[in-house]
Amino acid sequence: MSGDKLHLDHQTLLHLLAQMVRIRVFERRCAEMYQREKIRGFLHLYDGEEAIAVGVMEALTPHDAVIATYREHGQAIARGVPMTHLMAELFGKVEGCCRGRGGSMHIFDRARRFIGGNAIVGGGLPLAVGTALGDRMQGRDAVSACFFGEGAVDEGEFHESLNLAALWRLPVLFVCENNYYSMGTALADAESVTDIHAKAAGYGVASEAVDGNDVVAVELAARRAVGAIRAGGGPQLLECRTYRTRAHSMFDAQLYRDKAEVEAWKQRGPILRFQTWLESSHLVFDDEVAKLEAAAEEEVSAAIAFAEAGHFEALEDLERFVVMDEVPA
Amino acid sequence: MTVITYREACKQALRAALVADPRVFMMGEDIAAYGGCYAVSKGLLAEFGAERIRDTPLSESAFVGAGIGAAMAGMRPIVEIMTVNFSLLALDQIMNNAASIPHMSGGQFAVPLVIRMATGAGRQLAAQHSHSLEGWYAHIPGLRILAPATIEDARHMLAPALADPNPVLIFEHVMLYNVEAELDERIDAVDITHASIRRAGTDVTVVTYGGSLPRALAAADTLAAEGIAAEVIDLRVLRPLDMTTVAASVARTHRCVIVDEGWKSGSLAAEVCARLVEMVFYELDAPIARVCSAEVPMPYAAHLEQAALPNAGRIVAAVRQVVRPA
Amino acid sequence: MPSLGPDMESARVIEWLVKPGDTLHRGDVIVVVETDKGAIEIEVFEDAVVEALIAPLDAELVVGAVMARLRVAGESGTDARAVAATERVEPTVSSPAPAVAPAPPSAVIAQDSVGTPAASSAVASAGHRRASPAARKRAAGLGVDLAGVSGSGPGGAVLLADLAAVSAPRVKRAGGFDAAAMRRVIGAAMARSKREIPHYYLGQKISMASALRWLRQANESRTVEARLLPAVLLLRAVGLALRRTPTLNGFYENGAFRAGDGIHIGWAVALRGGGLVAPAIHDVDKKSLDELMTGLRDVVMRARGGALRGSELVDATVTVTSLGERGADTVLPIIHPPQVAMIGFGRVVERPWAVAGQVEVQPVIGVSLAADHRVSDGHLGSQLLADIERLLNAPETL
Amino acid sequence: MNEQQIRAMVADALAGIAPEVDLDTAGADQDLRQALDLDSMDFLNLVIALSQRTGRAVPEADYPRLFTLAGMAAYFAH
Repeated sequence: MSGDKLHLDHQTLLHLLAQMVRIRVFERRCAEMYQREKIRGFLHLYDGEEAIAVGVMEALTPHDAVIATYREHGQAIARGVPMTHLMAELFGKVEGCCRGRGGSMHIFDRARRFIGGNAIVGGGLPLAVGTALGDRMQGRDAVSACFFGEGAVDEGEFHESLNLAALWRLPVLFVCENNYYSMGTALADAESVTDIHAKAAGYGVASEAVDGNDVVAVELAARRAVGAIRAGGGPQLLECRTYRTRAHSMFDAQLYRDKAEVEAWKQRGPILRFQTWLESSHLVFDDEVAKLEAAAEEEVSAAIAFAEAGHFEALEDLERFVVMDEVPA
Repeated sequence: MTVITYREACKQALRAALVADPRVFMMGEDIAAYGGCYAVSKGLLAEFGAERIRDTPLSESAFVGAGIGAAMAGMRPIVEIMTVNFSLLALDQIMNNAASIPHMSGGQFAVPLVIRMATGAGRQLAAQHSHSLEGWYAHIPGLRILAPATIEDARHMLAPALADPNPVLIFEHVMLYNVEAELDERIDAVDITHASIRRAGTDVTVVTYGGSLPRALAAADTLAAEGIAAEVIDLRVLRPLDMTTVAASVARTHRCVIVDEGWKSGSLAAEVCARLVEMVFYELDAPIARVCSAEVPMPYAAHLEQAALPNAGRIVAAVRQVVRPA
Repeated sequence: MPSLGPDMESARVIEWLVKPGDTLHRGDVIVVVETDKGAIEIEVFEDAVVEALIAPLDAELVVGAVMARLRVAGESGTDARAVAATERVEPTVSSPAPAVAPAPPSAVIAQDSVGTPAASSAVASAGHRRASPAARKRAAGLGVDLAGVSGSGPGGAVLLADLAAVSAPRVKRAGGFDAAAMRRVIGAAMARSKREIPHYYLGQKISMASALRWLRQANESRTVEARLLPAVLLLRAVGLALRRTPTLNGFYENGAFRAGDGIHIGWAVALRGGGLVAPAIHDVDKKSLDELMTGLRDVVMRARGGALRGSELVDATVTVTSLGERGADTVLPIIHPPQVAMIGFGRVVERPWAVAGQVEVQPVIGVSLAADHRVSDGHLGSQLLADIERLLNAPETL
Repeated sequence: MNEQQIRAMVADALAGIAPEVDLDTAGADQDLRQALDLDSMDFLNLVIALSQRTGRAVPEADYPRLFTLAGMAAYFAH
């Protein structure tokens, strides 16, 4: 899986599509479960941005660390976090990956080095610098992939972290999911320079802007960047330009953007584009798409059933894990 | 017995930690080439090299966050923040990541990180370098907060702090760095769980910590000459508070004065007071009194700064009022 | 009405985008609702046919209310579903917590791990008298009424030091004591007892020579405040003896005997001016003589001061009356229902007593038992009296 | 201590023990236990109060000397 060459064989292409469809179906059912009050709190869905998580994760190994955002279901699924534990977490059940303590915005999975959804915009960037530092000081060949939205670029942490990572030439892949709106504020209303990848140059960080709705392009760019990082070239920044086609969170009247704009981006959505291309190029057989869609539906339904059947943490354990007894091995 | 400074005790602790565990490294502003704002880390760069003694940019949020990340990746970082006022630039990382991730992740991740910082007033550094905000940090579940006030604690608290799987913040009072005392070499370890009775007495319990301990002990000397036997308790650990020791003392003396360089409103002193009321209300024979800093941003001029701070005279007056009410 | 956020309670229907008979596909927007945050489109999650639109335009609907009825593909018309309410029976309005909680939260949430309030043991007998909490606690322990203590603290507050000089318990009788009402209550209870309880009576004379000698010696080395009264020995002896005859310690209720949950002796206290109360002294068999003296002094003072707690009047599992040094030499008690026994002690009198074939003059007390024949009989009652005698003859074991 | 003084002291002590009794009804040679309906607990508490007010330890054997006001005055005179 390593290297910056992409072998577009039949199975690989189907896999990319299947990963994106799994995320899309998961998110649709999340919306449904939210409206049925099975899921509460804030819920941020990933519709339209699937190509980024799927493409970047393909370029990583299990040794690498992933630091995620609060819109991280797709990042978690693409990283391999089981949907059962993910959905149970959203249901607040003890079978959830964080025993119901994290919820939608704080998904952690130690076994997959998935170090958190982070609901403080920009809060994960310093962490990624730290995991990269720790890995390098211990001689590990590992990259820390840090996802953040373009809103995080407004924060000081973005600039502090790029600087520190570059200063110490740390193995960090900064992945900016630029969906053009930080909640309801358009990029141009928040940043004086809207070409985000250009900001990296100020810190001597190599960067690239890529069509974030093209899963193959994202994967190729991620492989290039990860390859350069592993070669000792220091951090890299990948700006993936995309669009979320759903509301910011569930309770959002979307007063800040036109329906026509949303509709236009939907037509350029990563799944629609990739699937259309595969079909028109005869790269998939007739029933393969239907099969992987059915499989995704089945997987998510099973995850919902798993979450439904789960249990709530005992109240006696309310204060557990506030103070740790030991560092988990 | 050798006489050393508090600063030297801190340095010995750091050196011992760096020798003992290759996972330990330091980072912070001007700790390496400069030798540390308060010269605590002077000489460590030459001994341990730039990989383990790391100067950082003036990016508190980034280097504290990097300490958290490195701790989660298996290292045992010691992060130095020049002074507690600067730590506010990293408050997000300390609160929202270090203190929250273990619980938020359902126990999947621990954050074995030590953050040291200078605190307190007395050096005419005015309002942006002199405050005592450790009480704010003591508010946060998931953190352990230490305030070494003696040479022994300065020398020995670091090792158990590094062994703790949780984030530990160590507050070193700026007025203690030059204090000299004999280091009892028979003591080779201290706990980071208990308060300590620094002087026994029967008439009143004076509860304090950090830079106010020498003032409280001086006050106790004065009071002894008046026939008032004050028991002086050094909290040592500001979170979790060892209220068992404090409450047991107050149950014996029936009176309590709390000395805290923080502001009175919403302070650590307020917390100790509230817990005493919860725990030993029916043992109290007088209202609990507090000696805290005046509620002003710390002023520059020496006479104003001194007027704002707790001192032995104010402690003596408070104790007199509690023990022999007018 | 679907829930779109934790802070959403209701919304107003502003536009239906479908009509009955329309065929819907998953993801279609069918209705627009006006929320606090503006207009939001509601989608369907299944392919379906619209059966009926239930919510009229402009209607304000709480979360969970039925908006429309849909027939999901493959269903017959009779089990059509309501939009966004398919699994709901009772709408709950904006409940951010899970509907199912495994246990009542109070036990855990009301307490944190850092310091729990100390239990209050003080008795509020001093009104609004200024006093330190410690002085209040000690005064309550001594049975001292703070109203009579001059305070040296600020504003005349009573401090611990002020109590060191204070002497005896001082209690004021609570106002509004109604002797006639108490007499009626006693009368009713005793009439019921006589009517319902088949009493049997046993009596015995016991030498108090050993007990009083032991007590005299014990008191010699005690300060006046710490001295014991003979009544404490009687109380303790009864408490220990009842351990071996548990069917005399408890209640007769609903046609059956229920054993007491401990040996809680109601001690009959005569009130000056008439009347009688028998507050409970708890777990007599588990307390030392000193603890019993403290307890006895406490309940006697508070009984006379009208400051008994309600529970003390109903907790007793058995009652003891002692007529004291100025009473008759025998008492035939009436059981206090629903208790099943009562023990009475008369006055200690000097009587000739045969010891090893010789007649001596000894202090003698008459002890009597009234017990409920529905629960026990004279054989058991005799055993209790024998045990009391044995214990009083060996006072060092008390 | 004369009888007047002892009477005042006993009245003060009784205010805390049996506030409803009226000491004026008791003559100097009357047994207070009977005159005021004091039981053994009341009497012990009275002895405690007098002992504390006078600073005298009162052995149990001396109790009979304190049954009357006259006896008390004599007892506490020295």
